[in-house]
Amino acid sequence: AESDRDGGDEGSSASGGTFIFAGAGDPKNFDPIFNDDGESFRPIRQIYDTLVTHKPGTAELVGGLAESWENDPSGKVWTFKLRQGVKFHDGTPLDAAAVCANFDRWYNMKGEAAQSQMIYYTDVFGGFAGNPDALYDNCKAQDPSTAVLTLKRYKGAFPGAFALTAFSIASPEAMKKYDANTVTQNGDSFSYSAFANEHPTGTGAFVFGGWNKSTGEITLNKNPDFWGDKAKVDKMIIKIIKDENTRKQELRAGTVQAIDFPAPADRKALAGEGYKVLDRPAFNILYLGINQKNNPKLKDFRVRQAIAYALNRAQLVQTKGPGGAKVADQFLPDTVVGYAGDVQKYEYDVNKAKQLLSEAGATGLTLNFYYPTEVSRPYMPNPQEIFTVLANDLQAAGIKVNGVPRPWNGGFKDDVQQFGKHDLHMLGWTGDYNDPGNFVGTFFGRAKAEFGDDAMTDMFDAIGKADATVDPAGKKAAFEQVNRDLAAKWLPAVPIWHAPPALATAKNVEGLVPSPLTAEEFNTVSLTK
Amino acid sequence: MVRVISRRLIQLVVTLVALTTLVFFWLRSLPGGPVDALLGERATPQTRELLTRALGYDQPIWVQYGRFLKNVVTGNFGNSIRTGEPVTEVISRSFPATVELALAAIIIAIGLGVPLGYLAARYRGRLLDNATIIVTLIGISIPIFFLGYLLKDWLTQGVHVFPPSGRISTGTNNTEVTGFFVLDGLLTRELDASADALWHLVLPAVTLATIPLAIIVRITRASVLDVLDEDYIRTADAKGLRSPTIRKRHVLRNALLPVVTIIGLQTGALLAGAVLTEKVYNWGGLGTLITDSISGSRDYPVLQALILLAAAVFVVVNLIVDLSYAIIDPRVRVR
Amino acid sequence: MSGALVEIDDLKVHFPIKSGLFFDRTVGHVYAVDGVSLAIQRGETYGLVGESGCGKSTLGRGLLRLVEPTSGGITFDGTDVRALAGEKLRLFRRRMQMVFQDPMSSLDPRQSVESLLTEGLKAHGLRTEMQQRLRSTLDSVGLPASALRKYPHEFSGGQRQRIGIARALVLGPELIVADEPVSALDVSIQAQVVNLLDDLQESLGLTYLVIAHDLAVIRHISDTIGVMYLGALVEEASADQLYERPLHPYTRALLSAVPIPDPQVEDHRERMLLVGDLPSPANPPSGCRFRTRCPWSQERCATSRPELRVFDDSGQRVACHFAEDILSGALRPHEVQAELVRPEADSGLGGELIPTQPDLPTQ
Amino acid sequence: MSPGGISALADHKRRRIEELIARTSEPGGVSLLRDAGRRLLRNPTAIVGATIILLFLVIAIFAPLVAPHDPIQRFPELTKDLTVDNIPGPSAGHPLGSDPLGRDFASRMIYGARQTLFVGVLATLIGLLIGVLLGALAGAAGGWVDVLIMRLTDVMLALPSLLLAITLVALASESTQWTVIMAVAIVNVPIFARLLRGSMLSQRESDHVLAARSLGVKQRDIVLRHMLPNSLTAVIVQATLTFAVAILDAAALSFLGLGDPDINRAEWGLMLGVDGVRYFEVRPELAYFPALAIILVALGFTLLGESIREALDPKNRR
Amino acid sequence: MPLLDVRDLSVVFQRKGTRPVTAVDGVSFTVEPGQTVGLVGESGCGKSVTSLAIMGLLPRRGNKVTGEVLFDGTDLLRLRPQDLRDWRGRDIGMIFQDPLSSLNPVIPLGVQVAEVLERHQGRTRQAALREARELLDAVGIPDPSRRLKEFPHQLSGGMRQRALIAIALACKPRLLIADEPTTALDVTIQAQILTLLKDLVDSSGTALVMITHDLGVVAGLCDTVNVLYAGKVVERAYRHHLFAEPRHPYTDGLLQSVPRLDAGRGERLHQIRGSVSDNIPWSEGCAFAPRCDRVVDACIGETVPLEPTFRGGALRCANPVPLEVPA
Ligand SMILES: Nc1ncnc2c1ncn2[C@@H]1O[C@H](COP(=O)(O)OP(=O)(O)OP(=O)(O)O)[C@@H](O)[C@H]1O
Ligand SMILES: Nc1ncnc2c1ncn2[C@@H]1O[C@H](COP(=O)(O)OP(=O)(O)OP(=O)(O)O)[C@@H](O)[C@H]1O
Ligand SMILES: [Mg+2]
Ligand SMILES: [Mg+2]
Ligand code: NI
Repeated sequence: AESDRDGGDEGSSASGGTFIFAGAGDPKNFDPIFNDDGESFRPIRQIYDTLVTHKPGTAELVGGLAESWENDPSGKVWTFKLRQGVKFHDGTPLDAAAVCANFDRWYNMKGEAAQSQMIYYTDVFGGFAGNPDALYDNCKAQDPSTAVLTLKRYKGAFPGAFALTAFSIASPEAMKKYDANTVTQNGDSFSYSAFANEHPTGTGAFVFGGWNKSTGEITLNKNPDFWGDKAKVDKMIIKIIKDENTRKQELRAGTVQAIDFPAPADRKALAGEGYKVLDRPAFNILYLGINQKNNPKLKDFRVRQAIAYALNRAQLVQTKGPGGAKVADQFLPDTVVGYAGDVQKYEYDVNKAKQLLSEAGATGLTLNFYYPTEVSRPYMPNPQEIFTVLANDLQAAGIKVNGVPRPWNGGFKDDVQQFGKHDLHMLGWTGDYNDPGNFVGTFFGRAKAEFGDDAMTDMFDAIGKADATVDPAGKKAAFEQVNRDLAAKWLPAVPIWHAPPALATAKNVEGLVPSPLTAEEFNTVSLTK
Repeated sequence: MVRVISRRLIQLVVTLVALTTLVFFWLRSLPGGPVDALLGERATPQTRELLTRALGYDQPIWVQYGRFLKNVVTGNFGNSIRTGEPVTEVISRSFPATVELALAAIIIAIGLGVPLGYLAARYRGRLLDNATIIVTLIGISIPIFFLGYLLKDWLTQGVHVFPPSGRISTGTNNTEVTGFFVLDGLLTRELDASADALWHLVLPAVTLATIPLAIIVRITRASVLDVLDEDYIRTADAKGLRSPTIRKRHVLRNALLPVVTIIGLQTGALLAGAVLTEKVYNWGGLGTLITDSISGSRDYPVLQALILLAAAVFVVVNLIVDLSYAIIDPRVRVR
Repeated sequence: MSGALVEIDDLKVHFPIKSGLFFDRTVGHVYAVDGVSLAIQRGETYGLVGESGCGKSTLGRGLLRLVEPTSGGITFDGTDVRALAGEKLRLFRRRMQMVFQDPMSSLDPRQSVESLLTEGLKAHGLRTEMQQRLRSTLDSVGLPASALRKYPHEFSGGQRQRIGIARALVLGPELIVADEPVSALDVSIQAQVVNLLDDLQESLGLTYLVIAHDLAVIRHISDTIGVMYLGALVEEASADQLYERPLHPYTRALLSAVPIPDPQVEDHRERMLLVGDLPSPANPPSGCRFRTRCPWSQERCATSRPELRVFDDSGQRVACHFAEDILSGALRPHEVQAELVRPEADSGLGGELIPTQPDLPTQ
Repeated sequence: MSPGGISALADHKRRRIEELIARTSEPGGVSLLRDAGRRLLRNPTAIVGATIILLFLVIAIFAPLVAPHDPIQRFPELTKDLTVDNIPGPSAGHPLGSDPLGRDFASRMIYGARQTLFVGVLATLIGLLIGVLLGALAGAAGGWVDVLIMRLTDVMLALPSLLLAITLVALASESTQWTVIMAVAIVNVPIFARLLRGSMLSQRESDHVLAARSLGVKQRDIVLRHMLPNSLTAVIVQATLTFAVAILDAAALSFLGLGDPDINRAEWGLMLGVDGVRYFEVRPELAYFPALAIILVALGFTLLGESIREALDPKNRR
Repeated sequence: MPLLDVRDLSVVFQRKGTRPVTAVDGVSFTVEPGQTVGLVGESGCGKSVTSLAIMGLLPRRGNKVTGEVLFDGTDLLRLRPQDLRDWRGRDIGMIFQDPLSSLNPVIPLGVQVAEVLERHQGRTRQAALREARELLDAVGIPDPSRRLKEFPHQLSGGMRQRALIAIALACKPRLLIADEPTTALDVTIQAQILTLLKDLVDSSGTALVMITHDLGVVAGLCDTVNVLYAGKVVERAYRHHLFAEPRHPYTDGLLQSVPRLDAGRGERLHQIRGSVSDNIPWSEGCAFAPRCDRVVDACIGETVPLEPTFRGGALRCANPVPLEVPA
């Protein structure tokens, strides 16, 4: 039925068939609000829609379920004009009442078990009913196609945060029917509802078909009643293959048509064999964190500068960087508002580093460098190698590095983020939506054990102020200044690189648009031949 | 018989209780732990606190232990941290996969190993014998994940002789009855699915079979040589029995006794090998589950249950082997 | 130099048979030695014969407290040996030594002859006279001094047995318990060892308890002979008396079973053949232990166990209710039906399933 | 009868006899161990095994002399063109080319001998030490000590070795090289303990221990001088075979991402399990060389162990 | 014609890296039908190897057998292995020393007896088992029908040896070779077994080669006795002659060194000096020379031949014990 696109492509681009996508990890469940990881979001994004969404391939906001949205001058009231005629997969209509039902559901979620799993909600909305910090006030259905959301305060994260996959709009009917709010603690984890596991019901381009856990296959069927561009393939299977090598081999064997995160080392070979390697625009950051608490020398700005000078980031990007990696000189990718083109850059300069160290009386400095093991992140495909290179650079500048490996979940996050046992550490972030607060605000907006920077109140204030600026232009300017100051005045950490994770597809896959947020929508994908 | 079985089972239970208790208290003393594992980078102190309370970590340790023990006794190992599924479900789903793989491997190992070992012993000192010895020695010395990689690289890339991973082709709509895909296909008359599953099974099974195969060959060979030296073989010769009769009736039967024991012990090697093989071939069994629940995620509930399961399987298999030993060797009597 | 050096009074050594659901429980006993009383005179050789498994070795070991007796008394030169413990017992061991059957397994293969011999001396703090003791002992067993540096496996069987004897002798004991000292040796060597034991007794005034299953050897070297059957003495007499006038049916059978290397004798010997095997010591017959194989057994034998009693003033002792009647011919032998005896392995050890030990390396 | 025997013979005849007898009897003072050693030296399998091990040992010990470069230094000439999908191959000065971080691969292979043997030897020795202590204690003390120790080994043996090692690594609060060594070592503890205990128990019943007891030798000396030395041979054979397994286990842990986290350390298992697998397509040598080295060393130890076992086997004693 | 005629039988063991061992060195002897011939000697003198060589049961590799073994005129050594199998068990039976290890531990006794009947007499399993029952009964095993289903470890040593005898005699062979059949048994059991053997041999007319180190056993059983020393026959005689007037110093020494139950006791035993391993190769003279009391110069440097004696025996000695002049 979708006739708009088939003109240009050779012959029968049209469609049908099954598209198999190899993902890298298991999803947890399909209730958007209880998830916070990319592997769960991938199928969720196909099944549900958000009020606001991103223009394919960018972090730019466009209408989703809301055709348009409006913020009042106080920044507290958001009015959404909803798309007409949209239906949930269970046939119930999407209207303002349904939207508000979702907001109400989140705010009024009962039970610590459920609340503790609403990571994004807690982060963005501050808390639940009864919590004075909670942001949410009320949501009113002005008319069936107009939902009005009232918040208690202005928050800079919006409207970008409305595009978070966690805030996808689900069918209130289905949620009620399948008991969506029941989350029970069992042992050291939680059980979710039938809604979350078997009957996720949204408005998306694909209808949930099933999750075969013994083969690791999630089946999504084309939604023939989708409000937007209907899916070109009849069926999509997300096949979970954890090993990057195996994903590649399956792609080669023709048993899957696209894979997530091809190993950086395989890119060239795959491209050479005719596979398409698609780089996602960078939307992440890897940084070298500095904890000022344990070693007083690190409170000295010059010492932190010395560390920055000591790192040969250009070489790191060249030798270890995946595909489109770029040296980072600030903590945001350039697509994010508030990116400043003119921050102080710390080009590789060992002598300068040595000089700064001796000026600061910090020669012979020994630092505990914590780095994670048993983990691979898009911004950090191979932490051990990166650590080795960074440590090597620091050693060359005369800083003695005492490497402390810690398993990612077996102590690294604890030691670094909670207890601040380290002097240096490696960590990074993939942005959730286009907002500088989502980057620098998260890192440096308040005192954190990770940086042990309790005294840098001017930094906290500056960021807080920038975040609270309602006027978009003012906000942009404020964050640009924050970024300049981060580099030139504060340097609480050293940005290393923006390293976009890639996708690879078979030759016959058309229309897959990589998203900077790793939030690809597969309705545009078609199989030729 | 009943006595022996119950004695062993009681021992098993005691071992398991000791093991669980040990693991439980050990885990609570570790940094990280479930709270850390459940939270991603986006955790705020607030969620952390919520979670700690939701999981009951603010309660005294013995209360937690009591609750844990109660759960375990009722067969509830909690939910997986990584996937949120009940642990028992995760495991009962992965178990058939590993059993299918391990069975295939042991069938290969025995089916190939016993005849090879026998022939090597029979043609002792000849080319076949020497070649067998060398190959089995290398078989024992090669890291099996590397062998898996090589086999996969040679036979699934470029020339697509075998599928590179998984238990069955993606999108195959096979009905699961027992969880053994090959068997399920036969049961439900989905012969295509069965053949497909079998095809997927070949490489992983061969990889996993390497070490047991090598060991079985060596044990069989040594045991046949030992038996050939026995006085009763001389008696059989003195009776004028024909060589084939002696081989079948006297040599083989006695020579296979130690092999049976070894097969029991090899379940251990198989379980260990499955961890590596399954990772190489993305085989959704217990092995993958073990790596998944340790590396990165520290999914302790699953890990805990897996440890118990592995121990139980190992003990039970060895008990079965011992019992079958008692059946085939009249000298061992079961009271 | 007379009077008893060793007195054993109603000595019992029972080995428990263990089995159990979780913790081992004792489910029965092997009545290896079951009430033996005897006295060994100073300077004499007491010979103990009996079939394999009748408890000879256990008696010898129990006497030396190498296995712990279950009950009964042992008096050695007036000392209550069973009351000794710890260091006292250890030091007392110097006075009674043992020579073992298998000269190979009883010598630690890793030690040179010198260290084998000095070990006991060191243990008893006799370092000062060590060299001289070594030399004289080697001399007395007829080994060259060059043997000291060698290892047991480099000697022939007879020489090894000499080393074993030397090891016992070096401490200057009063009693030597020799457990089958010649049965592992070649025929031509046996005589050497037997003679050696003889010579040593003469020159050192030793007292021997010699254990053997070969009646001819025992008769040759012993002054007094005790015949054991299933854990108990059935007859005791001086060597000649026993041969001249065996009283117990078992002794008779034993005597008649020993082959004699003389065709003349063999051709005209009257044989008394025993039927069946030695019953299991774990499950001995009631009453007289020998009754299952005895051609003179009567009803009474099944109910009452005969005591070892003094037969007449010759000092000969016998444990048979009907010794007099048999001797006089009043009691006629009858046919005996062989009873099937299960070997021990089937009743004792074989009971429990052998568990496979996962001790083998796996990758 | 004429006494005297050969002394009554003519001199040359007597000498001839003495000569002939001397020829058949062995020279004195050869212990069983030396005898086994001699048999070992005559066994070509043992020679091959020992040669391999010796070779690697020499390389390990003299690594700084043999290796062209520092194994952890990154070389500008190698990093110049280095990217994740292009790892420079052999060039002048770098006979095996670069590793994924621009370090000299040849030097890493050579130093790898050192680290790998270190891990294998240490893991084996620690396992051996603890195992022998426990086993000796159980074997010598008996009673409840024995029961306790044996139940402990039961618990450990209830898990297959690699699984136990994985579990131990997962249960360790930190991951370092020592975590790996200890995990691999502990896996072997119950094996050694049981082996030694079993052997000690049979020694305890043996005649020569009985003999020592009847001599009044102190219990401690009996254990230390008789029971232990005679039980150790089995343990030593096992230890030789364990080397191979230890190295393979360490490699497997690395492959699972649970190995030594410090990739600066040139250890073959690490090189194979991490770099080798990851960069297999870019430069297969990164996998082939360490794998080959591991196979060779494991082979060497297995060959040697098997031959020692054979040499010590009383059946093969002439 | 003798039933068995062993001529100049030699067995040399040669394994890689070791000196060749001549275990049997030109042994010759004959066995007439129905006759009992003894082979006596100490441990290691080659008794077992001789018997195994006759039966063709020596390990396949590492040894060289020369000479002739004529059984009923056929040289067994020249037969193809598979043909020899037709003779073994049917014409020649054999009993071994250790009855436990000589029986297959995992096969019921009945089958072990029956299979020899199946093999040589073409019986069916059923018929063979029935016959086996009778055989077990004949060798004095109580309750034979039950024993058929039992396993060797369930029987006592004496019973096992009886079972072995039943197997060896199942096909009524013309020759039975018994290699130390009673060494592992107690005296009372030994007496049972020897009596049984004697009865069976007498009643069936089977010839018997009795191998033992016990002179007493030979004295009661054998017609002719061959004394072996270091792989060679040193003396052969009818048993009355041998025990009454041993000619070889070794035989003489042996007889004097064992204590006799019936002789007076107390006096010192005669002892043979040295040990069994104090040998010189036969090629260098008399192997026994180093231990011999009667050694003379002629014993060394020259081969000592086995020479027939006027009493129908043979002797290999340069200085034999003189015959006592009858008083
Ligand atoms: N340590 C032990 N534990 C259990 N049973 C034992 C032990 N030692 C001996 N026995 C049993 O006690 C019985 C007597 O054994 P003992 O060794 O004293 O017999 P023996 O007369 O010396 O026999 P042999 O002539 O074979 O040496 C046997 O049945 C034996 O199995
Ligand atoms: N397979 C073999 N390889 C090498 N030498 C052997 C072999 N079998 C036997 N011998 C040697 O042959 C010689 C004779 O052995 P044999 O077994 O015939 O002695 P025996 O007279 O039967 O002694 P025993 O009374 O101990 O049974 C011995 O010196 C022995 O070492
Ligand atoms: Mg004994
Ligand atoms: Mg023999
Ligand atoms: Ni004389």
